[in-house]
Amino acid sequence: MELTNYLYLSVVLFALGATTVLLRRNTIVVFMGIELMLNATNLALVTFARMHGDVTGQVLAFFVMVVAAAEVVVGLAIIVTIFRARRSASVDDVNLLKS
Amino acid sequence: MSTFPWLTVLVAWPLVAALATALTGVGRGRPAAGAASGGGAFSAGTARTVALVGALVEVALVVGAFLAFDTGAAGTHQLTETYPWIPAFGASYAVGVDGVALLLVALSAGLVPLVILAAWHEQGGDAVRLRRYLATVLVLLSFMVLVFTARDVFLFYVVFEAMLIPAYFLIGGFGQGAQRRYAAVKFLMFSLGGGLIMLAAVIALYLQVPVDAATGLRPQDAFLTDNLTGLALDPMAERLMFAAFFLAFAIKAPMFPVHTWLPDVTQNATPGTSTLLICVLDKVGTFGMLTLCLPLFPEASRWAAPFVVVLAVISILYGAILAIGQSDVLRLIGYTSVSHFGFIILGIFTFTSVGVSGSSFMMLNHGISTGALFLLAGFAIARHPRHSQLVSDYGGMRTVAPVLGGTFLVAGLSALALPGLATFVSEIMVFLGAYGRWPAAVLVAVPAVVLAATYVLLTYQRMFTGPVGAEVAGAKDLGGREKTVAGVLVAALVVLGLVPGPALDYVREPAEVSVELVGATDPQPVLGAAEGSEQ
Amino acid sequence: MSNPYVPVLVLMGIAAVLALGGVGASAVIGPRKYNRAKLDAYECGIEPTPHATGGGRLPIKYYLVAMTFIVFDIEVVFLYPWAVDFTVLAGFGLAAMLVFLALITVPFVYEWRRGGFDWV
Amino acid sequence: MNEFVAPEIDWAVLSPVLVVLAAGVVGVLVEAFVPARARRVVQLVLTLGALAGSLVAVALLWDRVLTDGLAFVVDGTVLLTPFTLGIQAVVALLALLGVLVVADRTSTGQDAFAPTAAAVPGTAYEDAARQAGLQQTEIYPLMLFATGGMLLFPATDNLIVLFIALEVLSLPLYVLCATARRRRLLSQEAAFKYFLLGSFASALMLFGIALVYGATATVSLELAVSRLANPDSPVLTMMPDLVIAAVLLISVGLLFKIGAAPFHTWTPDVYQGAPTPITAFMAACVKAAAIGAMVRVLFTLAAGLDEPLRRDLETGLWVVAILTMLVGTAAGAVQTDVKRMLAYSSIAHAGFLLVAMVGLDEVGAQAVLFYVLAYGLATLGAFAVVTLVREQDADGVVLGEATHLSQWAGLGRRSPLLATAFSLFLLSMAGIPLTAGFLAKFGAFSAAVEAGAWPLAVIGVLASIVAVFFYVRLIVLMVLTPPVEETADDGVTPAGAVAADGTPDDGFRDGEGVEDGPEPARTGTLTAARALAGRAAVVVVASQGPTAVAITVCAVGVVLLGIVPAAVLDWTTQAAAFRPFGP
Amino acid sequence: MIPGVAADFSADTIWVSVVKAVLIVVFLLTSVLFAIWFERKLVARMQLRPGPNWHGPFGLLQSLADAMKLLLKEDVTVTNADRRVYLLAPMISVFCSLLVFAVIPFGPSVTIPFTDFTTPAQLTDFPVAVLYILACASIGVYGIVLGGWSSGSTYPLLGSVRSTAQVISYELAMGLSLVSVFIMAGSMSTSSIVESQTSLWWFIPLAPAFVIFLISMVGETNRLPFDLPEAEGELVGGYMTEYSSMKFAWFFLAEYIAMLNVSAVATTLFLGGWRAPWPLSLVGDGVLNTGWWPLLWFLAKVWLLMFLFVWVRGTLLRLRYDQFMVFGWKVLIPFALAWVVILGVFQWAGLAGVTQTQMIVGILVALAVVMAVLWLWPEKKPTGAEATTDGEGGFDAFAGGYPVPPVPGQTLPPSPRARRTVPPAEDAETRTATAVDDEETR
Repeated sequence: MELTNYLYLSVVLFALGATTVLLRRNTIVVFMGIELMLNATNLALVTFARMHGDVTGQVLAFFVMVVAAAEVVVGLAIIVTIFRARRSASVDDVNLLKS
Repeated sequence: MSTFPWLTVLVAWPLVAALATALTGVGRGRPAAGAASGGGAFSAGTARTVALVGALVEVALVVGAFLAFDTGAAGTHQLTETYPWIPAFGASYAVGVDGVALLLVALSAGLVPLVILAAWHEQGGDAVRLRRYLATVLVLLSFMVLVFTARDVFLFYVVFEAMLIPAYFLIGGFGQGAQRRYAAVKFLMFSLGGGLIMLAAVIALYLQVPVDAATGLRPQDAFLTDNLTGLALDPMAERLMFAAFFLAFAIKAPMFPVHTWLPDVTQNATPGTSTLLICVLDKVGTFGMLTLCLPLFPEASRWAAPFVVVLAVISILYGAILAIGQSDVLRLIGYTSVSHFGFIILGIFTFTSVGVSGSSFMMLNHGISTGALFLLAGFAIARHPRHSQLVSDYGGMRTVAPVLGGTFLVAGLSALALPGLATFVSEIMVFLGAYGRWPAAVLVAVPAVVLAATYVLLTYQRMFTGPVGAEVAGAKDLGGREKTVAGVLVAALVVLGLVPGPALDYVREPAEVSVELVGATDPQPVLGAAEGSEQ
Repeated sequence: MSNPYVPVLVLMGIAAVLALGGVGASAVIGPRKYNRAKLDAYECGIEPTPHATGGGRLPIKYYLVAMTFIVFDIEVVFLYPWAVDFTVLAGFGLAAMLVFLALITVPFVYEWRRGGFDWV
Repeated sequence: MNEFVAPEIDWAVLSPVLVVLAAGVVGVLVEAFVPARARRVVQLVLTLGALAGSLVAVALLWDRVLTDGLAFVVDGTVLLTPFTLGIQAVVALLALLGVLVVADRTSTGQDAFAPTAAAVPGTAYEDAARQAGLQQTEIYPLMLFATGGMLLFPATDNLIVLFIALEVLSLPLYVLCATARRRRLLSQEAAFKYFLLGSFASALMLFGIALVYGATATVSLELAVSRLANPDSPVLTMMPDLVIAAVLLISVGLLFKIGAAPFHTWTPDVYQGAPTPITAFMAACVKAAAIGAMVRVLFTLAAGLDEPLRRDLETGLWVVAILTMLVGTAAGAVQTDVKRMLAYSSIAHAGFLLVAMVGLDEVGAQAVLFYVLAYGLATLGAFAVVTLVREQDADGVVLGEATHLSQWAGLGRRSPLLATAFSLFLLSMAGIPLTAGFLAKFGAFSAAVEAGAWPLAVIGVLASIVAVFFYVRLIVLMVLTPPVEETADDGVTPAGAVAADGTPDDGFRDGEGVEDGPEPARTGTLTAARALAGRAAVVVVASQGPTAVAITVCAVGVVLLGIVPAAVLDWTTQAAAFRPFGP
Repeated sequence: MIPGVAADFSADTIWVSVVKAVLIVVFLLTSVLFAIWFERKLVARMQLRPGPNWHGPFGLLQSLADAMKLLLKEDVTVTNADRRVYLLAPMISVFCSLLVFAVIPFGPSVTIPFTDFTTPAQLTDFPVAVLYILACASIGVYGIVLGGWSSGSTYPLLGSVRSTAQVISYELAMGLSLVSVFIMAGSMSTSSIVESQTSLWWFIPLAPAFVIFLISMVGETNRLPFDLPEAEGELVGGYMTEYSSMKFAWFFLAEYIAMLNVSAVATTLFLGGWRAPWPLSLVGDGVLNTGWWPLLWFLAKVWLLMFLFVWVRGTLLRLRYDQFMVFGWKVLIPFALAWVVILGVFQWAGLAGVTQTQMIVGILVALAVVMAVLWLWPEKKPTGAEATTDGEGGFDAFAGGYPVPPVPGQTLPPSPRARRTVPPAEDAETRTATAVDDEETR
């Protein structure tokens, strides 16, 4: 199958993730949007690696996975803290610091 | 030429004095703000003595500098010192004085002790505040000396801006007016605004200095005034830079239409502060025009001269007219200064040796006369139970305080340039110089003399003649301290008025130099006319 | 055939059919005699707690486990390639991996000492 | 597959980063094994030692890097240029000062951090934790990790390492933001916003990196650039246009970190919500590191891009710079909260920094380096001062920071020294001569003008005039305005006492207090928070020492840099070589 | 021929794959039916009762009957369930469990009777086969989580969360134990791993890893003594409480297939896969390793492990949840890590040309050092207690008459149950140490 299709897919996924972050209101969902972006990047990296025929891209994917994991840990911790403090997981409720 | 670093000492000494002043009575328990406890009074006493002595030493040093100065070559910078400061920016610590600068240094050094004397009982007897006030004054003095002697544009700019901070605190922190904070901020914003725009020009100017091919860097003394003069500038750029510089200076030397901060300041600051501000600090503006704008941007200066002259004339008349309308005496004096600064600027932009030297001389005279007016007005106000500044609250003070009245009259007359007083000489010179170059301007400006007479005499009449005002009936006449202050100033006015020669020796050559630098020649017939008129 | 993943797809297809088919079949065949009690959540006869799904709160411990798991899962992810190429990477690989394991162990020890694994 | 050869690693090059990160790891172990009482001291010694150590390491590397022009590990995974080293020095120094501020417990004996950040605000559990006098000493390892990331951020040629460094410096900060002792809801919210936006930005950046890899088949910046430079290289034939998108996305990531408009929206919220010492740390160090990385990446890329692309890049920088300066100054002028105001000023400074680097040349790099140092000192000092100005309830219990501008009135009377220092920092930020800020601005603007961007310089000047206005306003407030009458006995302060302890409803009340308009006095209805802001007595707590030291150092630094900067300027000039292989 | 894979699938066509796939599914379903009977019968015997013996010979058809019954049962969907997910969950479970066998080698390449077509007795294989297995297992967890969550009921929710927690915990141990196999085999392809066990089955040199794997595979499959997600006593039916009919059947099926899966994996990775056991492997220089024989060995091994499952179930009691988690995190994982390190070091030493004797000496020295250290070491407090030693201790767990949790800075009085919990790693060491120095003193 044509490799570039994977690229298109990754771009689409990335865009989806970005839109999720920007539009959705549930923090967890927003958070998932970010993860989606990261994984879309992974897809792109791996595809490029295949195109260029070297493994750098795949190695990078590994690193990205680690970073994504770390982000999950930190982010989930913060979100859970807020959720426990306010019984709500909506972005809109987090507005004490309105500028 | 002596190798003794007169100027550096002149700059450094006030700082030392300021430090000493600020530190007096520190060991002792500092009295609570607003309450003059015994210890406070005592430390206040020591503080002001220390300050006064410091200021007097400065005066002595200035005298020393005068002796070291070679009047024969007043046009060249003397007592020069040059050390690299910020090589990366091509800035160096370079000081030196020509005649004009020296006179202005003398003016600043001379006025400060008087101001200190005048401020003897100010700040509501709050020792701490008085101490800080005096210290700040001395710091300001140091800056003023430095700015007059700076021969490096960067250095000049830095001090030019840095001066604002002590001045700002003098107005806002120690002022007496109700809106002093507003005045202070207004002053600061005006000056900083001008200053920052000037900064852009300074940078631009710096980048005009050709890069050394070898190192790819600019020379380490690129900012020396001498290195910046005579650069081949693109006319447009030159005009822009000139505009920026001129704007900054015009704001500083309050000139129509950017003078509006001045009356507020004079109204709200202490007379002493106003003296320093108007009589010395603002001279930096005119001084800058003379020593930076003209030599650095000759083309642009000539190009801009007509507009400048028009503005100058406007401010002459405008200041005078508004002065007449004022009810607040300090505000009034402020407006008179606007008018006088108009004269100075007019003189500078005549590009004739007579006119330029006239306005150089006038910087000195105006300093003295206006200083006298401010301080004397201050004395009058101090005598008013409510410290009112309204002319209408006074009356007939001549009878209760004859000396005050007399001296005030003399100072006033000098403000309207009565022949025989210093200001007359300079003003007539300005007129002569201007007549050669811009006859129309002179014709328009002459009425200002009449206006001046009006506002001075009206004020005098309202405050000092007629029935004695109820509130000032119990006022005492000037005490010894105040007599000294008044006496010195009046004496200076009279002496300079009767024998202006020596002083003029200091300004003539620099004037010719700047006229030459700006590339103008004295229009012959006018000089002839000058001779004629002087007979 | 060239691509070894195709058979997996085949198996997946069959598995999916089976999974769907079974449920479908029971849905078709099975009787339908519903009543409210039958459709309620089973809680030993007491009134069911409302909305166990949305507001269903769990002990915070579970989040802790989840996060710790992520860390170690990643560790495993890095261990496998190294293990497979163990002989190739030899000394350097081993050294690097030991450092890596040490670094992973530090937070493990931290969590341990701070009671992250005590379910009391 | 057997051609694997173990790479040679030049540990010396890694040392500045390595010291800090290793200390961080040790710090975690300390948390695990050292008994609670001893922890704080141990951590403190460890942290300060590590940062000092990395400073030393930088110093030791200096000559070598200067002579060789660069030093790198494993094809540029870590790549030190003089400029990088300079940034590292600045970051390490500022971090050192930042740790001092963090460490200070002031005369109240409480540091700025929650006893247990995990406790739900306002619960009995939290109170118990507070009474038990617990403290979250994890702060120090976290700061070390963040600092490590910052040191690595500008010091790599490998884009993926760049990304990892970005995360390493961000993640601890996200956590740190959530650990405030008071106004905890605000703090958590700040962390939350910072996290969401931050990870969003870094995801964008990551995708950009992926695209660079796609376009050039390498993640080494230098290599990528050299490949871009000769368009006939085979890898490029596939999709050259990716580069544009790539540069765009990467810049977004970096711009976000330096808080440049339009990616600045997080700055005020986060700076306000985070515990003030952390804010100081962030404001100073992150900006330094991020701008360093930005210089490295953009300058290097610019060298490789062809003319039109380079044009576009510069135009983009212009737009962003102008926007940032305008936003920063305009919004800053209407703030009623000190921390918010400082946040906006830091945005404005980001704009000035961009002005400095718009030339994409060494002069710009030099200006940036000096600017970052000057700005960092001033900002850190300013926030350090903020930590000492507190509210106080009727019973004389010291509460959280008094950040509402109205509460700063007459600070000069309360503690002249503090007010002087603060004014000094503000003046420096305003760029008044004889302070570091002036020379920094001078350098920045002259760099811009030299690069032909004089309109930018002019706008910069105008912007700084506006900025001057709001700095001066604060100075007036502190020095010239008499303090507000303290009516601490009309039932509002008990509320305050509860309030500043960070119960949820306090959070909300504060929130309303925060969102109030430029003129709280004029807007009719006073919410409880405003009443609080206006009324609660203000007290200046004495520092235990560290903060005082930090403030002094900053103040002295600001003045010295302002009066005798020659040495530092020479140093920055030396350090200005930002490309390993020369332009 | 795929690089890094021993088996050769080049001859297979899509149809061959289809046939194989169908065979696998059939095999799984039938063996599940058999497994259920097997378990019930065995447990019954262990408990001295007949067990199912009515339907068919030895009651063999019992489980078939059950299956039919389940198929005919009413399909209930509780009201406050999230319908789609509720429906999806069991399918996910069964779907994932069916996939694992795709890469399990039943034997070497075999010749189809009555044809000369030879093909590996394995659906497919690729260089990351084991990774694929783990992936399927992990995704299978979703079935449980979603099932429990979507039921909209408390017990299932708790059950599902529990099971998730335990599955992921034990997955780690499992994954770590696999690492050592990869180190030895140098590949993750199942066929290659089997290939690499020609001379020696890995469970001998890698005994610790094998043990860990066995334990964690029980945890992974939610079997007794680790069947906490569906602990009848605590959670009724656990995550499948609200399920009935075929949906329930799928969960049930998935669970038994999971057992088969892990057994097959264990067989493949540690027990030499389809290879004949030692004495038999020598017969006619390995003729028993060719043709259809291997199928036999393979099934034998798998069912051996199945027997182990049942045996454990019949013997052991269910752990308490905290004991269980503590065991997973504080014992299995540290041991697994340590084992990986040790193995790595020794393998490397082997590569570096260190001889056996040297290694042994090294081991002895290391042991001596450890003993010395442990001997000099002051006896440690149990790790559990330090967790909360911050702050002043002393705390009455029943202040005010009812139990209260400790707040930070307070320590629980040591629980009387603490003795009964599985001892953490270093406790074990200390025990050995004390034993040792007892001997020395003696």
